[in-house]
Amino acid sequence: MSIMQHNGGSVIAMVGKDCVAIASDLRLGVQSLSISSNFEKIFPVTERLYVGFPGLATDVTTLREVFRYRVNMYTIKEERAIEPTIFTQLVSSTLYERRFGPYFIEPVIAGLQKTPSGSYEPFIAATDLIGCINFAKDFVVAGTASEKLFGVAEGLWEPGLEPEDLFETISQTLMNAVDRDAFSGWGAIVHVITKDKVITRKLKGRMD
Amino acid sequence: MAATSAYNSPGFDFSNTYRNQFLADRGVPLPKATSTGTTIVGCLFKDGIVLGADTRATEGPIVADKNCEKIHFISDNIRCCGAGTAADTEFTTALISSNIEMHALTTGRKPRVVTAMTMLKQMLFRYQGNIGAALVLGGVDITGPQLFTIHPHGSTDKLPYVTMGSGSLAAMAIFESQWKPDMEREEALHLVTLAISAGIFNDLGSGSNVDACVITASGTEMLRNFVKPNERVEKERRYVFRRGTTAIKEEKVRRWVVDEEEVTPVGGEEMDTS
Amino acid sequence: MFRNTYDSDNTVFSPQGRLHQVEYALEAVKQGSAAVGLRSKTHAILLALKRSSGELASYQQKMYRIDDHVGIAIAGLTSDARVLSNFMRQQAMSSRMLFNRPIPVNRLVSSIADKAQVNTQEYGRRPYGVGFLVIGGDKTGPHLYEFSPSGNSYEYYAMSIGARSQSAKTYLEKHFDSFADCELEDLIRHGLHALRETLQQDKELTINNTSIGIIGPGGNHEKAIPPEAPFRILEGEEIDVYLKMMVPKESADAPATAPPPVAPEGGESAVAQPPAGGDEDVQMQE
Amino acid sequence: MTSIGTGYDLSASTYSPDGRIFQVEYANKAVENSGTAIGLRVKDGIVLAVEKIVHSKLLVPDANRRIQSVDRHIGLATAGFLADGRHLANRARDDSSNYRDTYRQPPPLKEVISRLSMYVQAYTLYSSVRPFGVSTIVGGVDVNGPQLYIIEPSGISYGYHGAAIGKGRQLAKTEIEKLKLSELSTREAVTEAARIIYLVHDDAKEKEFELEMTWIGDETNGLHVPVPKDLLADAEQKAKAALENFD
Amino acid sequence: MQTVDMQQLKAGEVNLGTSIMAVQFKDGVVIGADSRTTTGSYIANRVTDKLTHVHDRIYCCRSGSAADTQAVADIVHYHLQILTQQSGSAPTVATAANVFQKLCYQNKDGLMAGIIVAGWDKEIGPSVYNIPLGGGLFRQPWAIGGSGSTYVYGYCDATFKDGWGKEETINFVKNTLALAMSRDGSSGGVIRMCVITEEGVERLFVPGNELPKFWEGEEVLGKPTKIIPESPAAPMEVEA
Amino acid sequence: MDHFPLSWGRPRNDALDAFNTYPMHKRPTHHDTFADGVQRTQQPIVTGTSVLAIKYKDGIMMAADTLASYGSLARFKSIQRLHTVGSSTVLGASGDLSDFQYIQSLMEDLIIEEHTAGDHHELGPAEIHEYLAQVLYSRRTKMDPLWNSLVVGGRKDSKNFLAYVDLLGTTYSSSSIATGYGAYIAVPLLRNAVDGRENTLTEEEARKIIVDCMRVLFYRDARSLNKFQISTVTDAGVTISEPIQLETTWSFAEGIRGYGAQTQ
Repeated sequence: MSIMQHNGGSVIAMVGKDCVAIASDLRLGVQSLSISSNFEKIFPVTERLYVGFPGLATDVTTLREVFRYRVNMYTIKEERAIEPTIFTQLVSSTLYERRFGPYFIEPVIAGLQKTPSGSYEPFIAATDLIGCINFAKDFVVAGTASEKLFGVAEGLWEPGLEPEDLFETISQTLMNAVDRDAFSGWGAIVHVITKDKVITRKLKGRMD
Repeated sequence: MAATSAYNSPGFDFSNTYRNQFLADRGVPLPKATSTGTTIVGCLFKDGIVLGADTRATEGPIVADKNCEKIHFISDNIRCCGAGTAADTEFTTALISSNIEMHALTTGRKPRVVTAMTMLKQMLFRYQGNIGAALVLGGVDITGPQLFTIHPHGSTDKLPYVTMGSGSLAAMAIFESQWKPDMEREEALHLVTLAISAGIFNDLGSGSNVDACVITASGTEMLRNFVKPNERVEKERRYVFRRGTTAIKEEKVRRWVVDEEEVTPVGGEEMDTS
Repeated sequence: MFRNTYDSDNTVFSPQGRLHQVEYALEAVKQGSAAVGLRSKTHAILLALKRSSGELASYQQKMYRIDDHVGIAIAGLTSDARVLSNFMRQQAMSSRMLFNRPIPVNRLVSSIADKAQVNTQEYGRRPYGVGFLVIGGDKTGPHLYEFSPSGNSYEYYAMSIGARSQSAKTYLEKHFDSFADCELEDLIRHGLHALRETLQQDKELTINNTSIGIIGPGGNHEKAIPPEAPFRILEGEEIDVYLKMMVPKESADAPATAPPPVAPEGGESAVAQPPAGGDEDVQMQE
Repeated sequence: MTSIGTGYDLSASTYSPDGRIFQVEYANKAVENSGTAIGLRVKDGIVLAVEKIVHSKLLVPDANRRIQSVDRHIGLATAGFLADGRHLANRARDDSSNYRDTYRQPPPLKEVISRLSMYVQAYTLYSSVRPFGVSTIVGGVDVNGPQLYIIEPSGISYGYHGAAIGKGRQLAKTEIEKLKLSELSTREAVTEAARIIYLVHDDAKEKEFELEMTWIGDETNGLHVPVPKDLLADAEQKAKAALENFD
Repeated sequence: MQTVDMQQLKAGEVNLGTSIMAVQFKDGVVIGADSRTTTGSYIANRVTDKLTHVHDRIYCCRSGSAADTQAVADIVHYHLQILTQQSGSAPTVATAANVFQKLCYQNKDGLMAGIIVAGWDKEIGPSVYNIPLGGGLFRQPWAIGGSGSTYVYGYCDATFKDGWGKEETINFVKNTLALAMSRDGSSGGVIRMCVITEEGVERLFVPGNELPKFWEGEEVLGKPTKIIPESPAAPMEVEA
Repeated sequence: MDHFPLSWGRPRNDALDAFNTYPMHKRPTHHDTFADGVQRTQQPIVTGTSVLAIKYKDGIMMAADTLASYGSLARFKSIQRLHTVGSSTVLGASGDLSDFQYIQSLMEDLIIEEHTAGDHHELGPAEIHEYLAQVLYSRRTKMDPLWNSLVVGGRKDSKNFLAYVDLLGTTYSSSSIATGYGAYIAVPLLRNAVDGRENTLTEEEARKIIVDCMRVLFYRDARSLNKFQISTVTDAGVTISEPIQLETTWSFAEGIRGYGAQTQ
């Protein structure tokens, strides 16, 4: 079994109309043994920027701290909040530093990017475990259920979804995909990010 | 995590290798990085260079990205197509691009393609093939159009037409049967399109669209998604779920203040501090 | 009868160079009820007379499907027939498996003939006691073969085996010139007429005692025959229409001039009866 | 028949007091009752011909062959029990194929004959089997040129320039002896063979017959194949004409 | 392309299967090489130039790993440039060969490089040095190397004569390489040659369709057509 | 079992065995993960490279070069890899040539069996292909594969037939087929040239396509030769040409100097 499957867990992010959503399951396991059904893998970076870390749980915790530290340092030095694109580059270069001894994490980033005119634009990205960025216009997935997520999302996603529709689409995509993945599941959490609010919902899912 | 700066000390960090090697020794296979199976090509023509690439990125058997960009910027007059481990091609070309810019600023001259080539081959040779970047480097400089391939171990070739990546055999077949010296721009662009298409349709590691880039003495023209032979068919039906389909256990909403009103404080000015 | 010391064993030639055991085996074929086969340019058909051992017994099976393109009618020992027909099926399947080709019919017939020959030459075996009429269609058109326990097989335009088959043969010899261009329905009618010749005086062909096997395109009275027209056996109500087409005997061509002596009709018997006294040439061919 | 009733003639494994094996002799009787088969070895090839007795007019002409191929370049004609003939032909094919598998070359006729006659001889040794009720003419063209042999039920085999077996063999032999075989071409030999078969056929005693002929030579590229229809028809024509003159 | 040619070669590394050669004659040296570069049995480059300039009158022929030999040649080139600048005169072939040798010997575990150094200098005139795997240095009147060379040692031994002029030497190199290329799958394409004399360096090019030809007869001979006349049949003797 | 043609005939390991002292099969090879479990029976020794075949208007055309390689040694330069079977089939082989010779003898046996039956039933290309598929599959099931990729082409009853079968028993049929390196190099060209035109291509056009592909293969396959044979099967029967010499172009390379900055 790959080390990426050791603790299980999956993350998906989708673009909607003036909004983005990012969702993950809540399982923490040790191989086939489930330890917790409340293990969050998605963390806020700024008000309108979230990052998800599916992969080895110890690296989830480590990277969360690494990025908290680095984002804080950035904020202090630059005196501004980090924007999604910048953060993505930070993630990428941080991971590539360890090209020859990587963290077992494939981050997913979702947020709203401030445009020069002051409005917000949806932004999502994912990287592989050594920091190769995948800028997508529709959705990005990662984790043990990524193959299933690809399949379901490819069928369900469509452009221009309103926040509430985006919520349904990302929730159904995630729930249906993780139902077919033994290493993901045990409840799910969804963050829908719009310019004036972030709606966080915990979903009712199978507990097996 | 010893660094105290948000800007890290340059170079690779090997601190996880011990742990990961331990895991590998225990029989836990290390996961695959995104690779670009890839067809990339370059071809000389009368006035310059045409580079081409497909746009598929794979992770094992999964298509990780359907429309990624594999023609990387080195300088105004030099571009580099990358095949192999995606992160390696990204960072290697980004690093060399940066170094070339520095070099150009230092020397005050327009960078030469051989300079970029030499930097790339020396870097890759240093890493003995462990940086998995297979590159096609092309550009036009003071010495005219230049085209090179750079293999992951740091060997280079200088040729009038080159291909790299898993689709290189298919693409080379096209070049070998149709390339000729001193082609016009349109001919060369067409030939590159054919070569990339051969990769897209015959090699599973390559797919989606054709990117092309034409570099001449007068400028560089990046033709992103020059041909799109694999457009997704429009969905006939929509699959939008009725709102409320998904059962929710708990909801939390955080609202942000969006429009700030500038409020000028009434009263005396604040004490000047520094 | 001359006490024959050369007839107890199939490994012994008689001073005349004959193999009596083999000749007796040929007699076993005549114990079975008759079967008739004939062919046109487009079709090959089999007709057989089924016996029933009594009121309560069902009619015995006279025809077997070997493959989509081959079918047989048997006369003689049913158990021997089963062994040989299974062997034929294996041969047919192996051709399909190895070459994806329907086995050429002549080769299929030769394969059982060769098998039967061995039983005429080795001590401790007996020749098979069954004869076949084999019809089949392959690239060279429809065919009819006769296989006999002597290990011989011949291709015929028309043939009959089994009890009182000589009468049917006489009918066939008289008419076979016209078979080549017959429609399927006419061919069947000829077949039924020939088969009728083998009946005992008081019997007639009914939907219960007659089987018809066909190779070739579907006829006017057949329904839902796929274009590749596999071998099919018609029985029961299906053949009524054909029985009705028969011309009453009086007006049909004269029956066989000298009806042969009545052979025992009492069901399938594995016990070899003594040779039916020289009414036919049972000399092993060649 | 002095043998009959002595009890020494009931098994191939039994000698009579005067050292004869009657069963083999009886097997020869089966051959003698059969339609004639002849083979001619001429300067550039071999012709085989048989008088195929037609025992029923319902038989399909041309369909029931009595001359068989053993290999590309070898043909085999039998007289006697047809089924025994097929058995021998199959055995000859196996022998031939085994030789090919071992030496990756077309088997010389001599080799096939040697193996086949040993096989036939084995059937004259035991009480558990009977001898073959066939005589066999084997003809072929190999590296040594045209070759022609007869194998008899006893297992004996001789090479011949002209061979005849079956009912009309004596007359056929006499006729063959009149031919200058070493000067004939295969094509000419076809005509001669047809004439001889027509000549030896006894109209009075026998039923109808069919002439079956095959040849091997330069004209067939060394392959053993049936004589082409037109040539066969022509030969039959000439044979019938010759017969009338003869009469 | 994943196939590893040899265990010594790193996975997927580009290999110069190669036939290379250098021969000295009175006035200079002739060096030559085929033009094939392979990964596995795929020809990654069919028109490679394996004759590498390291100084005005000194060239090397490269065989082995493309990356390693290029790196080594680049370093030697760099050293010789520095040396020239510092000493103000052209280095000797021996100097160049020694630099090559040192690099190859000191990094013998990490390199897969078989190099022939040849050229002309004022001190000795023409000279040829062979540096095979392992990093030894051997001066020879003629040297061959690469995978194709194993097929032509005999030819070279049988053919080479002292005292040849330029044309004879060129022919010798051309023929040897053509023979090696025709038998070695890892060599092929065109023949590139350089004639290095005091006067300068002359490039020669033999395209792949104009290579010298040698025996190309049929290996599979025709079937026997002769019929052996009449061998009397000898059947078993049995009294009837 | 490493059956990928790219692994066939690896270059000689001249680092360890500079003088060709050991026979091929005794030399150390790269590690194959599956080797311990699966491939113990054999590996190809004397090998032939690609076979190309296409359908065209009047039949099928097949080509193969005449080289037999022993590792990277071009060992026999005029062997034939196209084999006529019966009167309407041609068989082309890449991979181990001893196995191919065995297959040829199987074909010989089969054709003689057909001849001796003498009943006007002849095995056509489809039947030959089916037979070979069964033979190759059963051999690989016995862990003793016949190390070949075979192309069976023919024309019978005015129908073109072209199909592939390899050492695993894999079969497929297509209007253009290439084995070995041809599958990577020639197939893209053949698909462009043949797909959808298999009923209109003339023999001349087909010949040009095949020759162009053989040329590209010679340029890029280190186990190929510039001498090859073309076979056609049409209603008129099977032909196999005398060896044809390829015309090749190299002139563009004359000016190339070095691998980077070198200009001399």
